[in-house]
Amino acid sequence: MRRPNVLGSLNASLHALMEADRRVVLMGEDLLDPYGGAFKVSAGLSTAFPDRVLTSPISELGFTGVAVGMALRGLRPIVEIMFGDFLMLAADQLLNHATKYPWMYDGKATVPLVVRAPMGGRRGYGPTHSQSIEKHFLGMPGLVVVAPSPFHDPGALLAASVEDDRPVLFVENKLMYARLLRGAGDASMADVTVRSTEGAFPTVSLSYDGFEEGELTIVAYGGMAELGLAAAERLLIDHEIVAEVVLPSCLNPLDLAPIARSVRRTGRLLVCEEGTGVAGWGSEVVARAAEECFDALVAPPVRVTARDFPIGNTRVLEDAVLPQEDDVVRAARSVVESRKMRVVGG
Amino acid sequence: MRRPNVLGSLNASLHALMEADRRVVLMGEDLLDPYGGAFKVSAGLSTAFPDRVLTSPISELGFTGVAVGMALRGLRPIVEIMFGDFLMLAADQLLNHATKYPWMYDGKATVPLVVRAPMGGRRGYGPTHSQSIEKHFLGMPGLVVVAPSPFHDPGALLAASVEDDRPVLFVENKLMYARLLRGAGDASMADVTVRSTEGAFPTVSLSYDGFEEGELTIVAYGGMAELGLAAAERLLIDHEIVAEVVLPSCLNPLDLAPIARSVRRTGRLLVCEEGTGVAGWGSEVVARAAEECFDALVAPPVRVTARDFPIGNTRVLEDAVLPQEDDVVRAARSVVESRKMRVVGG
Amino acid sequence: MSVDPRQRFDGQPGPVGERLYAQMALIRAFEERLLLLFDQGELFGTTHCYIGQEADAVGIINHLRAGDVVFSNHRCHGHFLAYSDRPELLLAEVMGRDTGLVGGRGGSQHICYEDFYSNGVQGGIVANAVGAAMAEKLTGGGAVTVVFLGDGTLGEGIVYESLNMASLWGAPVLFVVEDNRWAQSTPVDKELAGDMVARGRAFGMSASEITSTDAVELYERFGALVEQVRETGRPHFEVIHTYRLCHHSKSDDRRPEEEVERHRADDPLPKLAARLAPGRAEALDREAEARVDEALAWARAQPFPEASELGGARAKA
Amino acid sequence: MSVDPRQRFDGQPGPVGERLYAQMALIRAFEERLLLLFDQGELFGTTHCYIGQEADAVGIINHLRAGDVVFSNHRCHGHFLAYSDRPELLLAEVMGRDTGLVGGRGGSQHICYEDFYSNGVQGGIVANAVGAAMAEKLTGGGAVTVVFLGDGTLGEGIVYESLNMASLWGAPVLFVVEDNRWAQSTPVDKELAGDMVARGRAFGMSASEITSTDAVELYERFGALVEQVRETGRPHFEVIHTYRLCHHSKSDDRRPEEEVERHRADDPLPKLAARLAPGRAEALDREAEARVDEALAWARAQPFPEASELGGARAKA
Ligand SMILES: Cc1ncc(C[n+]2csc(CCOP(=O)(O)OP(=O)(O)O)c2C)c(N)n1
Ligand SMILES: Cc1ncc(C[n+]2csc(CCOP(=O)(O)OP(=O)(O)O)c2C)c(N)n1
Ligand SMILES: [Mg+2]
Ligand SMILES: [Mg+2]
Repeated sequence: MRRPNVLGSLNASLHALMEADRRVVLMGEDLLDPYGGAFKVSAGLSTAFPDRVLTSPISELGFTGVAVGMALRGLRPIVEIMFGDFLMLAADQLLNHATKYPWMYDGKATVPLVVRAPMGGRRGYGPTHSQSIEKHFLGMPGLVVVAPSPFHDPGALLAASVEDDRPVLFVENKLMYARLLRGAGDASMADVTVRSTEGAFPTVSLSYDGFEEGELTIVAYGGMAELGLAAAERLLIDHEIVAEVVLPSCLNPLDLAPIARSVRRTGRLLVCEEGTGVAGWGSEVVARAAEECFDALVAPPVRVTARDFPIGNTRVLEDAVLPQEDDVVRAARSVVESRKMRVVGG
Repeated sequence: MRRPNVLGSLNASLHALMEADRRVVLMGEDLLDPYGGAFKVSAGLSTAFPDRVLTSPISELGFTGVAVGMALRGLRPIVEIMFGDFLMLAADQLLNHATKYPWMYDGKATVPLVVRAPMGGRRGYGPTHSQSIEKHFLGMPGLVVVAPSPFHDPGALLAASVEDDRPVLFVENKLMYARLLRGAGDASMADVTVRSTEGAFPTVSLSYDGFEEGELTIVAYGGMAELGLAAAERLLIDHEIVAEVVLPSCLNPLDLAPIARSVRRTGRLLVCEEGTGVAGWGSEVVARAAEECFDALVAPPVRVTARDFPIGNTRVLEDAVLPQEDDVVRAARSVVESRKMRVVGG
Repeated sequence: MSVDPRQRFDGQPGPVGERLYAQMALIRAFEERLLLLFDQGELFGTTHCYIGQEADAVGIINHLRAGDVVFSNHRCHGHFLAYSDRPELLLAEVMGRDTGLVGGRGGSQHICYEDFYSNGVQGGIVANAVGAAMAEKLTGGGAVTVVFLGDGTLGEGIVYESLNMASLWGAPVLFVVEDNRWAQSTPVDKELAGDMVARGRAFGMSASEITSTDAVELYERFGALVEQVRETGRPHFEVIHTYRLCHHSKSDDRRPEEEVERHRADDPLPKLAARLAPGRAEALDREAEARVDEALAWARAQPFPEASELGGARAKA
Repeated sequence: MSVDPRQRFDGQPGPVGERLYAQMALIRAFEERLLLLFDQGELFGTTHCYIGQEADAVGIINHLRAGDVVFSNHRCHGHFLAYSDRPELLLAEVMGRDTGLVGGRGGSQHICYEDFYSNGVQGGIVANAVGAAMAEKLTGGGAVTVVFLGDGTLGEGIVYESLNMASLWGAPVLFVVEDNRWAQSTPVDKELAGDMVARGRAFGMSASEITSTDAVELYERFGALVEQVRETGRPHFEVIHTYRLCHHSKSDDRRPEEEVERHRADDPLPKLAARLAPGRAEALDREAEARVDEALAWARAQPFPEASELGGARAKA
């Protein structure tokens, strides 16, 4: 049997979720077969569950609001935002409705809503169809932000999100859809030791040396996960630098423990994200690590992010803005080469 | 002459700006006299400049979009969002229009737009009228985020924002409106040494000991500025801890230099913000400091922020969520008492 | 457990007019007391009163049955009291008590009780209401959802997105526009172009309007409308032209005095009182005052929440 | 320097039909070439073609004078070419070249040239257009702003917020809804309830509609509408019922073949060609092809931007 790709995993999960639970409803633009959604994550669903797939007008705020109302009243809606870039249109429903109701109604209501948002560039779609803007949704009290990678089980993460009583923003990197899943048993992972935390939204940690003598912790998620591992491989082969790659699937609330454990081993932290850096996920990870692993750090933490510009349509500008494998390798080398040590005293 | 308060400074600046430049237009809800805007920042303007004050329908996205169009076509619109909590409704116009046009049109257009947004709690307005959500707008490439405090000249900051060719989000803490300005010459500042960086959006630094032997850098902005200084005073008097208080007026792009200079003196960093912490402004400041002042830090940086919940309507819950002076003092003491030192080696 | 306003209303003795009046008197007494408590410094924050519009709430909500859903806005006291008849819970809430409707978390604008929800952000609830109605439709229930919005809220784009979806998908929702001629400090002609009813109709649904503060007249009209929505499973858009006799929130009324005065003649309470049996209105007013006294005494005795309860929540009701 | 489409159009020799046809032929040839370049792998990313709707652009834009403003959407090639007559600049842009309209930054959907602007996010430009019109009004200029939106984009709430403000404030803006019966993969009856023209009218502005792919007919109608907006300083809302003959973007057409076939009879090019002098259409087609050849040769010779130019920008035009 061929390994499924990310798209297939998500699509199969949607089928299973809708089959298993009549409360699951899908809403978004252009969802009906034979089209099946802009990226085909929703393919086949409107045929199998015609009553529960609502193809919607181009009304991101409105249909997210409709989904919030459905969730308040006992359904488990999944909303698809065609391009994550348009999520700002729906943001007020997340900030002032979906996440507010459960707390401000003192637990009298829950909003088990999942908003799926394809994000990311490298497809030449230009400045308004290529962004990774999930950072702007981090730290809304009550909003869970989940991002699968090929090293997780995307379908299982989606199922856990749907089963969660809290509103979840589910971030899908577009380029990742076609990537094959990479589990512990796969050939491509033969040299890699894999660890995973427990729970619905696990953090996966990867190491080429069995977590024996890592010198650097590379933290990444979503579309940057494979780049992170590829960089780790090159660092090992070309530069004899042993890096551990830590891949959370839940961006918020963040389980720092697996990152902290790794940093305590390696003393060095590099965080990657495809979005721009300022006040991003990487800022939070670096800040948390600086606060909570201060004594373990032997070198300044570093972030590899998109440069602080929109994403140009032409490839040279898109490539220049988005973080590349080379950028990860370069930053990793510089952080490892700054071999500062410190002695902790009283 | 009485010292003006923040409200008066902003209002006078708006009068002067509209008087001086016919391109300046004001838009927002309930702006007309005698009402003059929900917080009266716009009082008198519709009487003085009836053609250029457009009281708008309750259409935050729409009127922000109208302002973007005006700015593209040569005007200098100022938009008032009645409560900053509603800014998410307008966010797409900031992310995908106002900030995109200048770059993606390759410099063929500018969008000199100012969006004013009153933020903040402590007035018993409840979960949807008390938030400080500016963090969600940090790091949109091209968006300047400015926040006055009583230690800056709010009117001058507003004027600089209007004169700036870039879109500016201008964050006004609501509780601060009634506070008197606190310049270098004021009695309340007699014991305080004040430094300021140059430029349109200066960072003001305050010290009770002339920046001689600070042990801690407290970074704050907007509504947390006075809390930061009050905490510094108590730290000095009650605990013999010398803290420097660094108050940027421009949250993004952030000039780290004055913060870094202070941290290099003190070795310790505490960042305050009224909003919740995750991926907030404090995360960015801590991350930047960890990256750029790594060797100077002798203790883990710390953040004092709102706790990760909505802001309850009842005072006890509002107080419990929002960061208080006591929290700053407590965090400051703990960071100073963790007298870890480190020796930097090769 | 579900609230059944219609059953409660139908089960009460006396003529319809008296029963409607009794509810309006309670709303009025409740809010006048609230304003007093603010003036006396016992309350903090803000509130939006419904004075002058009471006939809408009682005219509509008494037609709702168990399981029917109400979405309300910042001006929710009247809707809530007509729905629940529980002044003490709302009072305790506004007073920030732990046993208030939502434990003091929401205050005046953000309440929830059984199938009643309110939020203080304009517009968003309209989509939420369509979602509630769609949930009902998809699960085969027969409940109707009513959502209240003001004339000013017709400025929000989400309202039209919601009308479009409700109409496209056939959502059993009754949109009630309470046109009180002002949005905060802005008169309707500075906030709204064109025609309100035409807006509803343009989205392919039945729409009509009524200019009235007569509770009995409204009660009669809405009986048919609520059942129409229930039976057709389709949305309806109804505009009530009315008037707000109090300030927008507190002490912020800068409207022309003479205009406000003129509308006092339409105050729904005296309007209906005049048609009741002699002395009935006064008696009902006194009863309402007594209930508010009692509610206040209860609410004052309630504890504030603990700061440590930030993350917790009462068991789901 | 300002583009003056009307002066350019009026200054050309020949009958109106021929001149309109020439422009449509250029748009058609341009886009067919674009699709070919995508198929051949020379282009990357995405694009939205205007095939079947060309009559709208030429019917409207030729009435615009220097300083008039156009806001366009994702499907902007036709609007742009009718406005600018500069295929080489757009081609270089879509090909990602440094000398493209916006230096390769925007690509097919995000372009700017003189008083022409486009954006690929649905709805937002409608408010931007009202702002442009208000800027004109406030500075006392006499320019008209035209904004193009699709039937599907009528789903966005910002459209109604914009209509309301345009009407309230008297903005000289012409809203043109190009109803091509589909929004991406969604037919109009699954996206839109009620009536398009009624929506415009409900916001207090003049509104009308036309079902036509006849460039001359559209040209005649819009001459009056553009001048109406200019003279009254008030908005107008016009719906053109037309049809898209190509896929939404590339290779994503799953519409019923028979429906598409049926609409081929309304293809604006053959429709107008049949009324031109014999041989003229073919000659104009050849001219258009030649111009596209030339534009392509030029564009291919243009350099790509440097990665280091990320922060820079060409001098303001
Ligand atoms: C999104 C949003 N914008 C602005 C406000 C501030 N605000 C509260 S009530 C109000 C006026 C509402 O007017 P209307 O809809 O007519 O209701 P009314 O107050 O007259 O009952 C405004 C502008 C808000 N609460 N939410
Ligand atoms: C805010 C937003 N939502 C969704 C999209 C994706 N999208 C691009 S074009 C399109 C369909 C637009 O339909 P219509 O307005 O009828 O224009 P047409 O494509 O038919 O010209 C959609 C959904 C978008 N670009 N922007
Ligand atoms: Mg009103
Ligand atoms: Mg269309």
